[in-house]
Amino acid sequence: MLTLENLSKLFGGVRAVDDVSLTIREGEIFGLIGPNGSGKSTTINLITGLYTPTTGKVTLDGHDLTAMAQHERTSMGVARTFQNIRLFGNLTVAQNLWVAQNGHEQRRAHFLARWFKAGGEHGPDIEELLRFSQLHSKRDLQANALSFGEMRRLEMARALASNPRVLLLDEPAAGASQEDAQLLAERIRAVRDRGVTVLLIEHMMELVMGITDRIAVLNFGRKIAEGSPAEVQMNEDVRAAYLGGSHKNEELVHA
Amino acid sequence: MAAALEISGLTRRFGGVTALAGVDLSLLPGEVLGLIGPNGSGKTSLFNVLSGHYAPDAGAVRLDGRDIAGWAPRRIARAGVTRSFQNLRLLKRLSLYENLRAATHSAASGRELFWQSRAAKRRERSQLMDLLALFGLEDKADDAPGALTLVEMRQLEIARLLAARPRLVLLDEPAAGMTPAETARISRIIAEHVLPGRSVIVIEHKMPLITALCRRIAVLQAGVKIADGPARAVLDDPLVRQSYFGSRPC
Amino acid sequence: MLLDLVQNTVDGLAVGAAYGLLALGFTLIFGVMRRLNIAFGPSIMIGIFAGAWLHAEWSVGMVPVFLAVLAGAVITAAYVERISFAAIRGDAALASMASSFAIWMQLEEAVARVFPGRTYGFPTFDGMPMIEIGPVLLRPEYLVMLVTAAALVAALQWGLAHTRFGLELRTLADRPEAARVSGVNVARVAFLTFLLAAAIGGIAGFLIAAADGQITPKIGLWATIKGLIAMVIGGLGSLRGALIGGLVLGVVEANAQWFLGAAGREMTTYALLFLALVLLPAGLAGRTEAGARAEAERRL
Amino acid sequence: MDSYTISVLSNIGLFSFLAISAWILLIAGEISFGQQAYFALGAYGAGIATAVWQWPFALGLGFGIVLGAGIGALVAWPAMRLTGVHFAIATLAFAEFLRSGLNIFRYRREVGGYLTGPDGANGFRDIRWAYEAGVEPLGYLILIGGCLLSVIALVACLARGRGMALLRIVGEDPILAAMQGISVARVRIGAAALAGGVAGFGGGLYAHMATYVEPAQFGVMPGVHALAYGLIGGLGTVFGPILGVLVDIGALESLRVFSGYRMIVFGGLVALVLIVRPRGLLDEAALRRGLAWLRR
Repeated sequence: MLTLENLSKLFGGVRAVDDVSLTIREGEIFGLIGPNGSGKSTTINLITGLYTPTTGKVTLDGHDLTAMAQHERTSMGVARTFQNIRLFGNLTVAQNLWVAQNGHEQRRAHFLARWFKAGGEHGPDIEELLRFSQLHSKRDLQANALSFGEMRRLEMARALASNPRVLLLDEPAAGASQEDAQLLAERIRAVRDRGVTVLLIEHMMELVMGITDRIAVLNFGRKIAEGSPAEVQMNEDVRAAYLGGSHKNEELVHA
Repeated sequence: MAAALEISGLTRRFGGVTALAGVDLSLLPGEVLGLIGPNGSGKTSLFNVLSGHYAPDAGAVRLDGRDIAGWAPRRIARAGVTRSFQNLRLLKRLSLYENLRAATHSAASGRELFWQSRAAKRRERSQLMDLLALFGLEDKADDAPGALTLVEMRQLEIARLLAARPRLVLLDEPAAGMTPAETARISRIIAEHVLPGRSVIVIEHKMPLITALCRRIAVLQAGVKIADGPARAVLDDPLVRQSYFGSRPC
Repeated sequence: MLLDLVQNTVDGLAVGAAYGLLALGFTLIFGVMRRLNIAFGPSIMIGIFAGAWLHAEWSVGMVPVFLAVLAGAVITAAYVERISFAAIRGDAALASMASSFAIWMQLEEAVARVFPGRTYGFPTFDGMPMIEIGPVLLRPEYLVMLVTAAALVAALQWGLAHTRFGLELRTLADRPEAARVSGVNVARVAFLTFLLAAAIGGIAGFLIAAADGQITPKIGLWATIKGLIAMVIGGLGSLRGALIGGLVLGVVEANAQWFLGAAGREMTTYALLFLALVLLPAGLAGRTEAGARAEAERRL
Repeated sequence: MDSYTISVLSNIGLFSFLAISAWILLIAGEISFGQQAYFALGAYGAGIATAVWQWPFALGLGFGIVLGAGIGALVAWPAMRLTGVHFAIATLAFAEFLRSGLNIFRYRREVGGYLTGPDGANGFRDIRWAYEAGVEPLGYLILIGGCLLSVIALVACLARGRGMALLRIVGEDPILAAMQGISVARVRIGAAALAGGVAGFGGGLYAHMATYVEPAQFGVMPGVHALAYGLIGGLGTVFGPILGVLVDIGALESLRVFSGYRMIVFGGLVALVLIVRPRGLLDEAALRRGLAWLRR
């Protein structure tokens, strides 16, 4: 469904992403992990269009996204959340969702009519999304006034409001406690059950290992492993990349 | 032995988020400390407070006995504290040589603004070129840093750090984005050129670098120091492993 | 003395309302783009001259003149947006500012070529009686200014809160990166914001020109400076601040003019601007804590 | 040389002072719309010194420079913590404040039976040193050229020493500069003083060439032109702003083809250059290439 073909990104002399190919299947929860600076965030930015790849392409259901602007990709069905939450703090909770509510079918609606109406009839039902995210009682509060956990939920709800086919979650558990992570896992599963494919980027291993169907591991911009959580956990290269300290690495350091 | 750096009760909040919650940490002269912890655990915030970019909300930072908490970055730098940046901070419009020279300006006299004698100029040039040569960058001295590779950029930043003749060095993820071979190279460079005679704190996620350089490790989590001690002991600590890799054995 | 003060304040509020509208235009652009459009005043000037020309050639009524002002300002703004903003990379904010200054030179010269004289007539609201509120007199043009400004601000507030365009504009001012991935067409919203700002500025320019009855090419510089001052006093990027800043500027100016004379008024205005910048960089409307934090994040 | 050529060249020389003044601040990372204020201070200061106080010319010129530099530093001191747009507006505010102040500034004294000195909006007549000393326009042009060379030499000295490097570091990354132990505030105030002094220098020379100055001459437009010169000429070397002046006054104003359309062409040119080369024609990269070529 979402495929990355030989994706590379160079910044000056730096290879942030180096020839990465991935295929994410419809309806799965796919984990993308790797140590800091391994190219995970750059990969997300390549998928959502913040960066243009140096080589390679991104396709969704066979449509080439590579040349599209960010808002066009959103209307094709790619949505994301940010590692450090980015909400429209001066807008209310409901307005945050309205803005994002522009699924593909709405594109055709008349330009002016679309713009002069705040709540669209198309796309997912705002009220339903609010209930889904347990934010219904806060719908008219300013997003700034929410608690940290509520902000995270709102950000995910906003991403869902754009009626995505794929949802990219960038470290949704950053700053969360163990219990929060448990709730988050349930929420991610619920999102998948709504028919949205999930690409999860995360540091918290427990979360990733617990809920993903498949995992790819990046290190220094390259894919070093791909498979089920169990397979990845057993992989020597992965353990080396994460834990270090294995003999293989000590040799490298002192070589 | 008196500590080179003594941090006590350091606290820094941003709005509702507490980035540092009463951190205590001390560093002996010439000691190298590895600072690890998950993303968002406050490591870089600690550096930002130490280098003066953020003023702490509470707590003290004693550098050789003087409390430097809340000093302006310029004063802290002059007191001998130098840092590198996680995503490199080079002067892109200036040459490599001028990038290095940036570290030497603060020690200069007012007259030197307008005039450096030929001899002084030559002396400075040869000193800084030696430093560049140490990293094999002397041929590119007059180029802009834009064309360098990542490792070369890091090396340039380390060279600039050394040009400032610091007593305390703060390295923020010196191996970010590097391949194992590059990581090995940069840790060798740090071991050879940065460590001797200086107190150093290194933030890094790449364990090979940490284990190669540091005999002591401290771990931050959610702004709190959860472990501090000999490297092996800290890495084997179940609490640390859990915060890093989740509770499952991995 | 006290009566003078009251009378000046009433006059000042009316003129200040027009300043507030100018500042509103500046603020909309600055809020959305984080860049300053110095050619804002000159685009309004083009509109006003278009209106004056129409009036002089065909002696049409107020409504066509008004529409001509609006059209002239909006079309010119579109030109400015294309060449000084859309064409310049997002991170080169100062280049945009300088570029819009260059376009200003063009516009002023163009007007000076087409209208070589120094001043031109502009139709006024004739036949409306002076309004007396006790001992205080209110010029009818000023009443129109006050009412229009209030209505426009109310409409703008409503639109920003209740229309899709308003929401998209606010998301762009708030979190541009998040707006992009939420499907907001940033380039188009920015362009339309430019046009909206020019339209508001055009209305302000029309009211001011109609109150004065004559115009000079200097009105471009004048509108830019007044709008800038009002915006800065109120706080960059705050709509409410822009209006407050305009009113404060108007009242201070009217009183300074009365008590200190024309040169004294000018000096007071600029001293006020300088002091506002130095003492209150966040402006009268202040800056939210979230904004301050976001700024701190951006800095390192 | 005919008198037209001399006057064009003199204008190029005088505008170069203003352009270099704005350029110095651009290097230090600040946009100033108000350098014309220091030009005006230099013109009035030097004019009063020679015409009213009957000081020798060199001393009068010196007074203009000191006035420009001093007030420049004084204004920069509170405005120092402002950056970007805020700083630009603050400079504009000060320049217009000064200009409206000059409109009511009267300081007329009797000198040799004549009343002389600034007379508010009526301007300041009879700054007659050049006339009385019998300096021909060509001689005065050479004087301007010599003074301009001294400014270029000063900038060359700064480039040889540490001054220019400090300006560029602070201009590019003030946070990094502070973390290298550099006092950003002092560098910025120093840059403002230097820029004010250079503008004051040019102003003093201008007043004695024109013999008459008035507040209206020091409006926003010359300041904006000065800024544009650096931006299109380039921020790499001090010849950038001078190139900008040459393009505008040397080519556009003097060529018949553009008569009356100068601003339209120049404005478009500036906008175009900013799109293609945001740091001007002679930017840092061009300078580096040039130096490499010279070294070869």
